[in-house]
Amino acid sequence: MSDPYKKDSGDTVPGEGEDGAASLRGYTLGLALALLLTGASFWVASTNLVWAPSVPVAIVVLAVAQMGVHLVFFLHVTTGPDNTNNVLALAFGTLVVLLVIVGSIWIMGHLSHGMAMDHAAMGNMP
Amino acid sequence: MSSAAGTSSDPHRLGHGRNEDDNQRDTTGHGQGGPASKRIVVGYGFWIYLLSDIVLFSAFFAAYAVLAHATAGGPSGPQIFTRTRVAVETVCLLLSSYCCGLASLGAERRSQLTTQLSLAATGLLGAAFLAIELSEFAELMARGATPTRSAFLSSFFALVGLHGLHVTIGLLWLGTMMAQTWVKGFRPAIMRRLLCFSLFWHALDIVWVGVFSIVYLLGSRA
Amino acid sequence: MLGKLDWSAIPFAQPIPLFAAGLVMLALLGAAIWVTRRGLWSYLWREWITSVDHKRIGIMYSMLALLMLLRGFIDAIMMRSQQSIAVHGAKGYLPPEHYDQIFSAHGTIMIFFGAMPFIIGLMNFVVPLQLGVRDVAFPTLNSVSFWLTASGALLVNMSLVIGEFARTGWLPYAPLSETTYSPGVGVDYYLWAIQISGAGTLMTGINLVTTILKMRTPGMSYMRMPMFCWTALGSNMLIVAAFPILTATLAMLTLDRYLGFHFFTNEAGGNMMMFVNLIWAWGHPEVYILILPAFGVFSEVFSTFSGKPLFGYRSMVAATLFIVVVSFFVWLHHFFTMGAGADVNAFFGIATSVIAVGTGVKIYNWLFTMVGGRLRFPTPMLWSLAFMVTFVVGGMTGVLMAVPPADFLLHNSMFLVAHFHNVIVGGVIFGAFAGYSFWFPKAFGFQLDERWGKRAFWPSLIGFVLTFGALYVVGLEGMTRRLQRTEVDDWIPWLHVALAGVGFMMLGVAAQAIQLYISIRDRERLRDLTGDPWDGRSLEWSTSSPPPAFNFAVMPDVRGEEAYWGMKRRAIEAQSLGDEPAYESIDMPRNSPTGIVTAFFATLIGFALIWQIWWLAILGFLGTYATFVVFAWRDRDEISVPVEEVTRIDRARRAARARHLGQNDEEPA
Amino acid sequence: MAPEGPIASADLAILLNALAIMLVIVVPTILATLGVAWWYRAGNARAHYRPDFAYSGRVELIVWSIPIMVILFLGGVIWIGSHDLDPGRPIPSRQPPLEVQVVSLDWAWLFIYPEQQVASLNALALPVGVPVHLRLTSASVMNSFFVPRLGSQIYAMNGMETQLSLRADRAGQFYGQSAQFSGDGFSDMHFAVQALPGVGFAQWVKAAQASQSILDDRSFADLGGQHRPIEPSTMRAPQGTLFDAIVAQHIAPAPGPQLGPGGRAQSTPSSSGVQNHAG
Repeated sequence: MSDPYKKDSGDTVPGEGEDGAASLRGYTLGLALALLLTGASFWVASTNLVWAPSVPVAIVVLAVAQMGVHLVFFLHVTTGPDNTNNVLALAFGTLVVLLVIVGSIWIMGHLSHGMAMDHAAMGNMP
Repeated sequence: MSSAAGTSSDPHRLGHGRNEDDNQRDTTGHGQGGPASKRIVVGYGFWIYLLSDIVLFSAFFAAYAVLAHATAGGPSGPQIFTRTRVAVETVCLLLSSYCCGLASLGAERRSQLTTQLSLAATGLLGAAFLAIELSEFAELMARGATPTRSAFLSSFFALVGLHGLHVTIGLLWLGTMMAQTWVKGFRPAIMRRLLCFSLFWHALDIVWVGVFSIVYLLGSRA
Repeated sequence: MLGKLDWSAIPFAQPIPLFAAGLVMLALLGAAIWVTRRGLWSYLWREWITSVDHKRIGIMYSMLALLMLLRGFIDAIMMRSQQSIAVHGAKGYLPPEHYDQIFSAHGTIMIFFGAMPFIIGLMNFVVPLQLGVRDVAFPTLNSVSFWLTASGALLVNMSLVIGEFARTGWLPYAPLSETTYSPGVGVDYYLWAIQISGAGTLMTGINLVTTILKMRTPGMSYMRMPMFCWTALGSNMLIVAAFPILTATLAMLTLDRYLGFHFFTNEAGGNMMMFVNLIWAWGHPEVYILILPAFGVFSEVFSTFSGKPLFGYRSMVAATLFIVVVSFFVWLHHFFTMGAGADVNAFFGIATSVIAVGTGVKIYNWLFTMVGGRLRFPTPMLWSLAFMVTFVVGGMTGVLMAVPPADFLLHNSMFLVAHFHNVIVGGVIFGAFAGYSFWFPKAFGFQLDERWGKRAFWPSLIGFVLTFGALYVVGLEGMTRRLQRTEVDDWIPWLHVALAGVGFMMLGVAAQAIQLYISIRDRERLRDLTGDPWDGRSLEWSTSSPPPAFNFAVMPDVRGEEAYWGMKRRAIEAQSLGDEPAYESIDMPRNSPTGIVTAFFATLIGFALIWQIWWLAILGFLGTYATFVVFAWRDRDEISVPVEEVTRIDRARRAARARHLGQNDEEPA
Repeated sequence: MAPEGPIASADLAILLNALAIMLVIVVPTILATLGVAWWYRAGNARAHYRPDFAYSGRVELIVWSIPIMVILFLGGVIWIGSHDLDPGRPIPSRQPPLEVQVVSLDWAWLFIYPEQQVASLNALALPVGVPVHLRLTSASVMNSFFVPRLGSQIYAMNGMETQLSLRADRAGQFYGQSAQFSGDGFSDMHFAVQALPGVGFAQWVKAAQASQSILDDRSFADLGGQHRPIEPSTMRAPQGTLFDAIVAQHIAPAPGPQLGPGGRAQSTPSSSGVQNHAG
């Protein structure tokens, strides 16, 4: 149990990628991409060049892309065959996150819809 | 020991996987050769914790999404969010994450100087982020946009505050670990903790991406 | 100085809690005196309280669970008798203020401090043994988990005499649980007790998931893991994914109560249904967190006592994973009646009944495990059979309530109460008792007395059928749950039947206690010399009973499914145990008081926050932080078991096995 | 379990159908379990011991398909039933539905008949054969309106409005209650439902219109605190806006109990002090 550097072949942890993914170049590239995507998000949100109704979609897509960048370049979660456990865990986690958020929005949206409430009155409640 | 019926009638191997030769270990290699090394065990355990932490955030995100329009006549998102400040916060956090990566590289080379300097930079940028966030909170409260004003503000302060709380705890951890690294050197336990910390710090970025996209960018639109 | 706390917090005017508390105090005092006179404090501290051994921690979890099950059962007796008495205008002996606390405490204690610790205890004890490893992934964290659970249990029980417990049901639905409608400290006790123990549970989940995925003996591939390990994996994945939702929901309620936030309030746009929505997003997976390990126990028991491998192993694995995923798609069935539209109701209703496919598959696989077997019927097998027969009924009523129009009649009725007791008692508790009697000899080195085991089983089963059968009927007649008194004549006979059932269960509980006493008294007669009393099939039976601290002198080499069964077969064929392995010294994690110290501060924090004694809470946080720093600073975290000792211990085990092998050609070594 | 209206009948029919479908599977399973356990007991020399019987493709197919078939069928029942018996769905009828507004209080039920301009407390009178359209809300915590013999229950929540359609097909007196625990006075939240023939209902309305007491903002405020038990009564309700005012939260929700000594919540006992119960 006390042999910390015994490499179990074919097994990695997030945070330490195979063959030097955790390099200065990797981090720098990750930072550049993250900044780029962040900038894009802020730009999309404030410009008028993008068709307004599609802005939320664009922001969500950019956010997902940036999360992916973080996962790959900072957390080094790659899809190599030896990384199955990490990715499976991530997939399960993502599924639950999506279920909680989307499920809640759907259920609660349906609830207030079914209530046929006066939303204007609700919003301006004292 | 397996009967003929046991294998021949089970072409898709739905029953017990009998008659497996030792070299025919079909599943992925994890742990096949015995328990994984401690570094992998710790890293994986922490990864699982991070996923659970993200589920924690997801509940707050869900609450925010549902309550975002329940302003009860109080201020709404577009009235209180300023994008410039959020952009500065984001840059702080991203740079902080980058420094944290540099610290990992320094630790891998066993360089006390690089590691400590990078960690200090990580902490300072994190503290800057926190300071901006707190000033935002203070300003909002001064304008009457307190968490007790409406369900929308409750969910906003709770979600963003929870992220801030994580950053705060991260800073406490960071300080403690810098002292420890200084005193104890790069022994295996410390290296494992550095790994966990960097995972934690990077994961906070991912959450923040969700926060600024959903709360600030989407929320500041009318 | 002391926040809201003063002498009036102690209910001097109420005889029942005061008397109960006095009794508990006396029992604790007696135990303390006994321990002191035997000079056992240092033994307890060294071997149990600071132990990070997964076996010890598992045993302590189970002991805590047994105690809390007893406490919860006493609550049940009070509720059943109150409802039987308070009819025809009679008020009974429990006023609403008290009765409401009792049913809230009953549910809270049974789920969080009875059922959960029991199954976590079993998993803790069994999983590393079955995987052929020496401990869980994070032994010290494991100790912290246990002590935090104990801390939560302590807080709940403290509310009996200091202040009050929640009067809101075991899930404190808003806005009843908001400060406006529950200004007392009861809900706060609930919140902090559950948050503290929930943190412990989450750590257990992380710990066991990591253990199962990353710490297996060589050759133990996924498809060779015993079924119990698979269900434990499923259960812990659910813990990791679901408990944060509980933490978040209760944190929101806490913010509402302490800082005037408006998540679930009536005022300022709060949405009470959001509480119900979130709490069940945790609550339904929670049901499967409890039942999956029980399914694992039954799989082991059926296979062992049928003398056969588990039927359709792969299909069982698939069904388990299926349940894990689908259990996150069903939570709305707990609130069909909130007025969401038909599409939402139909979706979640269908998803709910789909889960029954996974469970149904399991039932049939157990059935076919018995087909062609050579069945023995010791106590664990009796509990398992009783489970199968009763659980199909519980599952059926569950699917019934997944049909929204049927649920419109049955929601919140006694039928619902009967249903979930049918599955929780008949599934989880029967499973826990099956596991308890199955692995007891492994844990302590002697078997439980079979005669008293059967005497405990039969009245429990009869009482269970009577009580919940009657509650099913009275629920169909329209009686809702949580009534402090009733006015409808048709219900009364059934309430009396339910009370009679509780009487039978009391006999069962008494017999359990006697069984434990008799077994300890006659332990020499019941001694398990071989380490394999049931002719077992998985690795825990390959080591001695009780196992040495390091479980296995050398890591077992797994060459197929049912690892130990294969070893046994080979040994019998060869009529020898094989060569003595080359022993090495073994590094084991060192004991640590981190767990109990953390729990001490956690209790302090919880108590301080309940009574709003802010300085004490800050002190508690500082103490916790200091504890972690001290823990992180230590230089030696392992001790080495010398090779001589390993050799000595394992030679003794091999000698016992060899003797057994020589004695009996039929019986495997 | 004696349905007195179309909703209850349909709910119950679905319940019993689903039960019957599953019993067809469940009863043989139970019998098979007991039978197999008995036959393969170790002492039975005639039973054939097959220690390697751990898989059979045919059995596996049956094992999966039986539950899947049952659930497929039940899934259909669920889909259709959920839509047909959606609580808010009007009951088809030539007669226009009677409108009743339901408000749950701490701890009583207030029924307002806006068209008749009357109201009643803890007593619900309905005309036989006429569909009733209920709009429900709560002036305090959450409750669930439930008359078992008329069918579907539904939550009543403050700041929200739910809907329910019911019909009583026979005259009689039924038991109604809250099915969602709502505090210390929860056990008092039962009420009598009187299904009256048309003439009887008209008389009831007339009597209520002649009532001395009146329901308006002020008398409603008196009802707002915590009371138990409350005797059934009727009153005039000329002001038609009360229900909407409660839903829109123009009337503040009930104040709840006070904090007593020792950190214990203390509800103020009934103001009426009458021991009578509506059951």
